[in-house]
Order: sequence, then C-alpha cells, then structure tokens
Amino acid sequence: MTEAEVVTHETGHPSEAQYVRVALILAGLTAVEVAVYYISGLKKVLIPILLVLATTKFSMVALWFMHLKFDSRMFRRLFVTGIVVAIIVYLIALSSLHVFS
Amino acid sequence: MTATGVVVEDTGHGAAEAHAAHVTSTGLSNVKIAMWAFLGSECLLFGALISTYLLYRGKSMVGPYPKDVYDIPYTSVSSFVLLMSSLTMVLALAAIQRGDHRRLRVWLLATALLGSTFIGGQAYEFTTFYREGLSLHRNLFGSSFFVLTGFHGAHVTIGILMLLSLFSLSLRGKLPTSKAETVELVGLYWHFVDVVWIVIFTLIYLVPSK
Amino acid sequence: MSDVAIPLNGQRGLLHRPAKAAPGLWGWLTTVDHKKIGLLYLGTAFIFFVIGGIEALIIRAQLGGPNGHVVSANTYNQIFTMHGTTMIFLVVMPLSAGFANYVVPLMIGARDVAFPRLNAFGYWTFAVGGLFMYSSFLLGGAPNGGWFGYAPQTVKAYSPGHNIDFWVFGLQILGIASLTGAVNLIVTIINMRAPGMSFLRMPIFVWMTLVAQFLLLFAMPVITVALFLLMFDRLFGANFFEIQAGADPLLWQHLFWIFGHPEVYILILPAMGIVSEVLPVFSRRPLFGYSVMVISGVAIGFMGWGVWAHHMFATGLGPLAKSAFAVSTMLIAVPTGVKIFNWLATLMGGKIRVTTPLLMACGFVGMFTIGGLSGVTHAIVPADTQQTDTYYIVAHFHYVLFGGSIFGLFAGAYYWYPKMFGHMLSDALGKLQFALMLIGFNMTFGPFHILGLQGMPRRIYTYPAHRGWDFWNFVATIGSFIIALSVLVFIINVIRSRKTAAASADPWDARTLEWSISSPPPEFNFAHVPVVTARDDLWHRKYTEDEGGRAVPIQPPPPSNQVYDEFDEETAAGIHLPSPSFFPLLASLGLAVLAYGLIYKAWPVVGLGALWIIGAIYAWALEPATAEVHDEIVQELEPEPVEVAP
Amino acid sequence: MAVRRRTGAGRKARRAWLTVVVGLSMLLAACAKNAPQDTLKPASPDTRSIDGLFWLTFWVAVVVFVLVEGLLVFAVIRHRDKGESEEPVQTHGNARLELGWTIAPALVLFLLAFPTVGTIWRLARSRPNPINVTVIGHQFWWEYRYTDLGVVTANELHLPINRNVRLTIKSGDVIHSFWVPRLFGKHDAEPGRVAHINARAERPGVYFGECVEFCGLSHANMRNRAIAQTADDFAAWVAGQRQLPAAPAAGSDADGGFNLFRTKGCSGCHTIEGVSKGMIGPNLTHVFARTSFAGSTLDMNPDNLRRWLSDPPKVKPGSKMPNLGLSESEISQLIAYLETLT
Repeated sequence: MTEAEVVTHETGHPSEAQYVRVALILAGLTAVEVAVYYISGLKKVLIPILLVLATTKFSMVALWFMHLKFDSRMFRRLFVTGIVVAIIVYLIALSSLHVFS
Repeated sequence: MTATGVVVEDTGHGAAEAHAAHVTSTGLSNVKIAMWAFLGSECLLFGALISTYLLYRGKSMVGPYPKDVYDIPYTSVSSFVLLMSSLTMVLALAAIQRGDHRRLRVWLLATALLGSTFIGGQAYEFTTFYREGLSLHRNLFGSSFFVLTGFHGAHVTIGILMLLSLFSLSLRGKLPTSKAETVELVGLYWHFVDVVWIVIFTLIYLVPSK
Repeated sequence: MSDVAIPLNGQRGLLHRPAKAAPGLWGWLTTVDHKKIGLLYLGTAFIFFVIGGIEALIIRAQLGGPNGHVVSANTYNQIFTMHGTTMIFLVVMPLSAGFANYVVPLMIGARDVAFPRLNAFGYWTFAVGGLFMYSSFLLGGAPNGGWFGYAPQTVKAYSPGHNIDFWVFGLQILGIASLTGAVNLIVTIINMRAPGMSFLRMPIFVWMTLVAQFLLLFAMPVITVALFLLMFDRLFGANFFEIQAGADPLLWQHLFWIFGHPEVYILILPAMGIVSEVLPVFSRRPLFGYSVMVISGVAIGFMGWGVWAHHMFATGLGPLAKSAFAVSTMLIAVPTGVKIFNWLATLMGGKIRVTTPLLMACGFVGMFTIGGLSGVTHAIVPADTQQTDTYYIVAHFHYVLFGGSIFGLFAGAYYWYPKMFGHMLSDALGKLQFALMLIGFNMTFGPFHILGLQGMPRRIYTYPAHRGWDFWNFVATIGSFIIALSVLVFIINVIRSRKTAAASADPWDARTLEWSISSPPPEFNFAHVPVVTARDDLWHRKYTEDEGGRAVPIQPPPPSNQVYDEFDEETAAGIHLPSPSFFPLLASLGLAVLAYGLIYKAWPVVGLGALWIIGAIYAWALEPATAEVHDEIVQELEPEPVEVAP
Repeated sequence: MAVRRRTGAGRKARRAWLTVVVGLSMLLAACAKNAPQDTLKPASPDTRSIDGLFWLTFWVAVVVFVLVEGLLVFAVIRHRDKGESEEPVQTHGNARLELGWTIAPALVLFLLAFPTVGTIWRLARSRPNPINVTVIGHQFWWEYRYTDLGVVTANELHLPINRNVRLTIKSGDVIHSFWVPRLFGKHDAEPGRVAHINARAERPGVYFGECVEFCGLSHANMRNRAIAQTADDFAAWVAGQRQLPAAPAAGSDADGGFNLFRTKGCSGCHTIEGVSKGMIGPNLTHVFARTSFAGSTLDMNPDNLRRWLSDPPKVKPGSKMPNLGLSESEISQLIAYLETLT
C-alpha cells in the first residue's frame, strides 16, 4: 500500500479506498494462513510462518483500523505496554511450566 | 466495563465558556485514553486464557482431541467474516466523521450483522463439538477451548449490543456528528475483539496440537 | 453546597437527574464528588481495618499458648483467611484509593477526577464486594482456603461448601472496583493536570499512585481469569484444576502470583508516596533526588512483573527458574534501597519538626527496612526453603505491610486530616498512638522471625507444647493487644478532634497545591485553576533561596490571594460541576444480585442480576450529562437537546 | 506553625531508639532451649550449607540494619527543630550519592547471588546410590514406601545415618509440603507431579517435621518424624518390618480385636499384610512398632490409642477415619490386637 496518498481527509484519517485495500490484504493473509496450514511440506516451518502472518494481521488492524498510525503516541504506548507485559510474563510462566521443551 | 459514563459536556457549536475541565493536559480526550488503557489490560485477560489453553494443549487424558473436532475451513470462513466486520466498522466511523448519518446506519447494521453471523457460527461450532462429546467436563481441551472462545464470544456479543444501541440512537437523532467519538470508541473495542480472534484463530486452530 | 436544588434546565433525559448534591444520606448515596468518595473509601476501609484487627486478635488468642482451643479448626481457617483477604483487599487497597481519590485531584490542580460517576461506581462496587464477602459468615461459613486459595485445596472436592464461592465472587467484584478505579485515576493524572504541571512537577504521591494504578490495570485481569477458571471448576464442572484429568497444580500458583506480586507493590507504592510527601514538609526541605525517586518507583513497577515465582521456591520449578527468579528478586531490592537512602538524605540536614505524621513516616522507613532485609533473605532460594510457609514469612510480610503500608497510611491520615475535616488531630494523642503501635508492632512481629526459624509453620490452628514456641507466641499475643490499644487511641483522637481549633488552609506550611485551598476545600476545589510554575509550587510562592541555598521567606510577602486560592460567592456560582447520579450505586448492587444467583445457581436471580446491571448501565449512559447550564446557552445547542454521554 | 516542644521531641526519639534496641535484643535471643524443628541447628550436610548461607545473609542484613536505622534515628535527633529561626539548606539531590547507593547494594547482592545459585544447583544434584523412598502426602498423614526394600510405613521415616536417601515426593489429594527442618529444606508434595529431596542424616536421633502447605482442617495435625539409626539398627528395623505379624492366640482379647478389625470395617481402609488390603488409611502391619500415630500427633501408648479410637475426628478434625461408635470393651480388644502388631 503506497504511503503517499494516505491523508485525504482533513482529520488525517485514511480514505475509504485505503480501508478497503487494507481489508483485502488482511483477507489475503488469512487465505495464505489457511493454505499454508494444508501444505504438508512446510510442517517444520509452519509455526514460525503462522506467527509472522498473525503478527502482521494484528499490527495492520491496530495501525490502520484502530488509527494507531495516525493518533497520538500516548495510545500506542498504553496498548503496546499491555501487549509486551502480557507476552513476557506468560512466556516466562509457560516456559517454567515446560510447555515449550 | 464499556460504559465510561464520562461527563465531558459537548461544547459542540457555540457553547460559550471553555471550562478548564474540557481543556486536557495532553489535548487528547479522556474517554479515548480510558479505552486504550482498558484495551491494554484486556490483553492480559486474553493472554491468560490463551496461556491456559497452550499449557493444557496435548495434555487431555481422554478424547475428543483437537484433530477430531476442528473444521479449519469452517472456522476460517467465520474468521473472514469477523475481519470484514472490522472493515464495515471503520467505514461507519468514516461516514459519521463526514456527517453522512444514513451511511453510518448502513455500516453499523452491516457490522452488527457480520458480528451476529460470527456468533451464529461459533454457536453452531459449539453445538457440533458438544454433540461429538466435547464438553467443559469431558477433558482439559474441552474446558480450555470452551472458556477461551466463550469469553471471546461474550465480548463480541457485548460489541453487537453496543452497535445496535448506536444504531437506535442514530435513528432517534440522538447521535449527532459531534458525537463521532462515541462511534470511534465502539470501533476501537470492536477492532480489538477482532484482533484477539486473529491471535486465537492462529494459536488455537492452526498451530497443530502436540 | 447550596441547599436549593436548581431545577434541571428542561433537558429531560430517560430519567430525572438531581441537579445539585442533596444534603444528608441521599447526598452521600448519589455523590460524584471525588472528596466525598475519598472520605467514603477511608471510612469504610477503617471499619474493615477494625474488623480485620479483631480477627487478628482471635488468631493471637488461639495461638497464645500450646494446644489452644479458643476457636475450632474450621473457624480458625475462616478467621485467618478473612484476616488476610480483609487486610489486603478491604483495608490497604481502599485506604490507598481513598487518599488517591481525595488528594490527587487537589495535588494536580483539577476540579474532579476524569469520570466522576465511574468513580462513584468504583467505591460502591468496593463496598458491595466487601459486604458480599462478609455475608458469607451468615450464609454457611466464610472463605477458608487462605488468602491465596491454592488450587486443588479450593476445588469443589476438597472445599465442598459455598465458602470458596463467596471468596471467588467477592474478589471478582472487588476486582471490578479496582480496575474502574485504575482507569479513572490514570486518565485523571495523565489528562487533567493544571496548566504548567508537567510530569516532572507532579508530587511524588501522584507519581506513586500512577505507577500503582498501572500495576492494578495490568494485574487485575490475571487474577480475574484465575478466579473465572476456579469458578468454572466449582460451579460448572470444568477441569482446569482437576488432577485426575491431567491438570497442572502449578497453573493456579502462576496465575495468582503473576497478579500477587504486582499486588504487593500496589499495596506499598502509595504509602511510599505519602512518606515522600510528609518527610520533606516536616524537614522543611525538598525531597532529596526527586527524579531518582520517580525513576526507582517506575523501575519497581516494571521489575514487579519479573519476580512472582519467589513465592513458589518450594515447588517443582526446577533449578534454572529458581536461579533466575532469585536474581530478579535480588535486583528489585536495589530501587527499594535507593528510595530508603533518599528518604534518609531528605532528613539529614533538615530542620525536623517531630510531629505525629513525621514519626509515622519515620516508623515506615525504619520498619519497612527490616521487612525489606528479611525479604532479601527470601531471595536466597536455599534459605527460603527453610523459611517459606513458616512464621518467618509471616514476620516479613507484616513488617512490609503493617510496618510499611499501615504506618505510611497513618502518616497520611495525620497529615491530611486537617485538610479533609478542617480541624487538627491532637499531636500528643498521636504520639501516644505511635509509641504504642511501634512497641506493640515489634513485640508482635519481631518474635515471628524467631518462631519461623524454629520451624513453626504458618496457618496452623494449634501447636503442641515442647516445641520451644510457647514463650514467643505468648509475647506476640501481648503485643497484638497493644496494637489494638493504639488503634483505640486513634479512634479517641478522631472523636475528640471535633472540638479542636479550626485548621487553616496550610497548617503545616506545606509544599503542594492541596494546601493552597481552604480546609475543608469547597466542592469545586479551585475557584481559579492554578498555573504551576515549579515543582512544590506552593512552597515557591512563599519562599525563595538565599545565596547560601537556605530558604528565606519572600520579602515583601506576596498578597494572600496570590499564595492561596481565595474566591467570592459570584465566581463560585459560575463553576460547572458534574451532577450527582444514583445509577453507579444501582449498577454495583446488580453485581451482588448476579453473584448471589450464581452461587446458589438460582438462574432467575442470575437473569435478574444481569438485566439489573445492563439496565443500570444503559440508564447511566443515557443520563443527561449536564445540570444547570445557563439559559442563554440552551438556545444555541442543536435541535436534539439531549446529549448522550458515551 | 505547629507547636514544637523541644523536650517532647527528644523524649519521643529516645523512646523510638529504645524500642529498636529492645526489638533487636529479642531477635538475638533466638535460640530457645529445646526447639526440635529449629532450622538453626542443622543436622545434615545440605542444611548446614543452607545454614551457612542464612548466617552470611543475616550478618550482611545486620550491617545494613545498623547503618540505616542508626542514620534514621541520628537524623531525627541531631537535626530536629531546636527553635532556630533560619531554614535548612534546600539541597535537591546529589548524582554521585545516588550512583553510590545504587551500585553498592547491587554489588553486595551480586556477591550474594554467586553462593545462592551455586547452592541451588548443588542441592538439586542427585547423589550416588541412594536408598529410594516414595513419600506420599495424604489428608492429614504421610505415607512412606521403601520401593527397593519392600517396606510400607507411615508418619515415621526411618533412615540409616551417613547414607544418601532419595525421597520421591508425591501427593494423593491436595498440595502438602514435606519438611524435616534439621535434615532438608521443604519441598511441596504436588498431586500429579513428582519431586525429589536428597536426605542424609549424620547422627542417630529423632528429627521432627510437619506439613508446611495449608491442606485443610487438620493441616496442623499432619506431622512427621525422621528416625535416623545406625546401619545395623536400620537393617534390624527393615527385617522386622518385612516379617508377617503372628496371628493372635485363639480366644484371647487380641483374637477378639482381630475379629473386630475385620467386622467393624477397619480392613476396608487399612492394610495389614496377609489380613487386609485397604488403601485409604495408613498401613498398620507393624503399627505398634512406631513411636507415634495419628499424623505423629499422639505418642504410641494404650491410653492415646483409646482416646483416638473413641472419637478420631475430635482428635484430628476432618480426618477420614469416622467415629465407629465402639464400646469400651471393643476398644480394649482392638488395642490388645494392635499391641501384637510390632
């Protein structure tokens, strides 16, 4: 998606066409996710791919649809703190419960 | 807790004095900071539920196991539906920011319908699993799956309730353009619930169970 | 507050909303004024403090000598569980919330919190949650699983009654209260500071409250999930904690302590904030190393998330995890130590007025140091396997919670009492209470160290003779009654304070904004919103520094209305204030109805409760947002007169 | 301005100093005469290394304690307001000091971290050719199974001195915690999980212990004893435990007790080799050889047996053994039979 003609609305929000394009990309990524799931050849690499796809979709919705890309950094800080604390704390807990080994 | 009961009196057009209470230190609106703080804490809530599922993955003593019940194509369709509801939600917000109240109501209804389709899909999936012997009481998979997706479903249902309330308020002319922020808040909540489903769909359905 | 209820300006909402705060009980039930809500928090929490204290006295009477039989085993388990749960969730948290609610808006120059009705909902949900949990005594037995209710012990099979259900739902309701309070205070502190009040000009109490509220914001959901899992196990037969189904007994401990450790920092940071306000005022010097104190507070906030497993060193965590958590627990002692050294540096070289708030704050520093040191010994994992779950741990957390939080909160009580009630507490009685409390406290919890090292486990309803424990248990029981005596002295002090002289706006010649308005402050706090030019703004309106760095009063002394906020009737009337509302109270009661229904599986009551809550929230949202807007403005508003609060 | 009384301030400060001194002296008078579960009297190599770590940390803590409390009391006394008119110097901070009292504690803790982590890993290492004993926690008593030696007993753990004993800790219901303070640090007995403790006694003797994780009504009555014996005493004990008890002489009180054991339902819960297979209660094959029973809360003698058999839940609230409503004569006969199970 081109960065250039993002701002067409005086309040700095993306245009409707922009939203539709982002939605199509998200739909495409979901299709890729399901497709990758069925390709047996990628068994060993499946989990990293799925995680990357999920993170991409997550950040796209957050940045575009939730306007984190256009709004004040304060909102981003609040949300990202919650995510980072959750990920770190639960990763430590799950690893000490030997979920990954 | 969705209703934030804020008393930021809408100065709207021409209200004379600007009270200090309405001029905020960061220039951002109180309710939006509150909503983002709330969404930050919700990450911890869904994080705990997802971690419980990941901990108990592959530890059920008895069937049915994820492989026996999961229908990936079916769930990916309902994921697509929820994803598209995020699009209609953001279009609804764009509509009210432009002052196009008719289009606002169309997109609000579309979002609520897509959300209801998703919930319908979940309900159908739950009954199918239940008929196949999976229940809260059956095994660890049943407990952790139903509680996680059930919590998410409850959040989506609350979202649909809010969307329908916005729709009826707009119908009765009680949602003026100056109140666009209310739609934005409901939008933030709705996108968050969609984003959580993105994580759930990948970690719970797609990542194969041990 | 004017008695005449100014008629609503013709904007009929879904339901009539009172325009002005009515006097008497109805005023208190529908108040949205952060000061009244603060006082409600403090009063309710003090009542629970007395109840928790009585529970402590029962425990000490039972353990005063070997083979005690003052209470049965079952009653003892209920009493010690309720003592722990009450003192943490119904005393220290609400006292901190009470001070935060009352003082933070005044300190940052705001007229109220960001969401006044949500604030009222927070208080009423706390009160309802506390009463709900205590109703268990009348309905078949109070919670008896310990304040952290480890999982297999609290599942239906091993705790058949409704005791644990009351604990689960009580904590869920209290969790909602804390979460709404946290969101409210975070937005208030971030967004409603007076012009000129940058983040680094905020008082340390506001900083510590902000860090504590962020810890609350992120910690509450974790215990909410743990309690939901336990609820699903107990009420709907799920098997999150069913060992036969393959469940892991450590899941509950991990989830609980991921909440548990940030929780103990939630309990101590506000008290640290109070001490950081009291010491400078009575040493007549600025707080030593303000920015370092802020950084160490924030550091404690972040590191608080990485230490929780030091509560689990006796479980099967494995040596790697134990080593990691040992080191992280040691590291968190560093910022705490930095704070203590900064307090000492503030005192050193000051002109210390030895009043009760100062003594209480010094008591905090002294006793919290002991608690901190015994805390570090728990980070030494091998030593901890000898200390955990014994009375050594009980000594540690009482030195930090009682020696720390309670001493700090009493410092706050004596310090802000003139501001809240308009007259002084007697300093002599205050010092008597301090002396009694310090002696009783050390006599009670000092010997616990010894009992713990001699192998006395915690939570035992009785112990045999010939264990070497009899003497110190007896000493501790005497000490606990001295503490009770000191609390009695405080109550007498409060009652007698009605007749003392009226307090001025600034009785302590203090440093922060809450002392620039009258005691007690008017409902709108500041007639003229203050413009802040420096940290400790009020002090810098009164004093400047001579070349030697000593503070000297500004000559010629500025007119009083430039130092203090004076106003006349006319400006007061013009200030718009949020109108009272009874829907927060209504929504809180709905929570209790829903909880009772779920416990007794009375589905119609559950339905009623759910509808009640949803109805109260809708009515609250659709309530007209404003009271008396002046007539000439009404015409200009758009055709749709009724605005919707989001 | 608040009224300042110079003498009052001094008196208060002295009283605070007095309290601290009294508190400190009480702390130092820690060693009570006979404290059988005293963690400060280690009786095994592991607890001795733990004890060393504790005292190292303790003395570091004492230094910090004296420094901080001393500074606090000194500051309050030395710098109290003696009525002078001029205000103090308004110092705001001092970067070097801040750095100093951040680095110094971090350094001290860093030095403490090395012995700590070292000891953690040393204690966790499994020891050569141990005697294997499985310890199972039940609501409100401990069961021991000597898997290699084929012995099952309860409440009292026998172990030879100067031999490694590998305890495998399990639980049959809720979380308990197995601990003999003088021999080893506690470890939770978690249902569904297995844990290990390395035990080793150096001197013969009876070492007391107790369940240390809240496990219900009689958590306080779930005690245990570890009886360390010389190698041949231990061997004699094992041999004794392996023998089947002789059937009581026909027609005697013991024989009456034997019949009652089988008719009153005792056999349904308790195992006596060759007589019954019950798995709910402790193994009674050699019950009278033990020095204590009922979760080691009662010493083994006929009077205590009578008190226990007449109403078990009164002695141990919440105990699974019900009140069988036995008459005095039936209790006497049962006691007579139990006395033959040595």
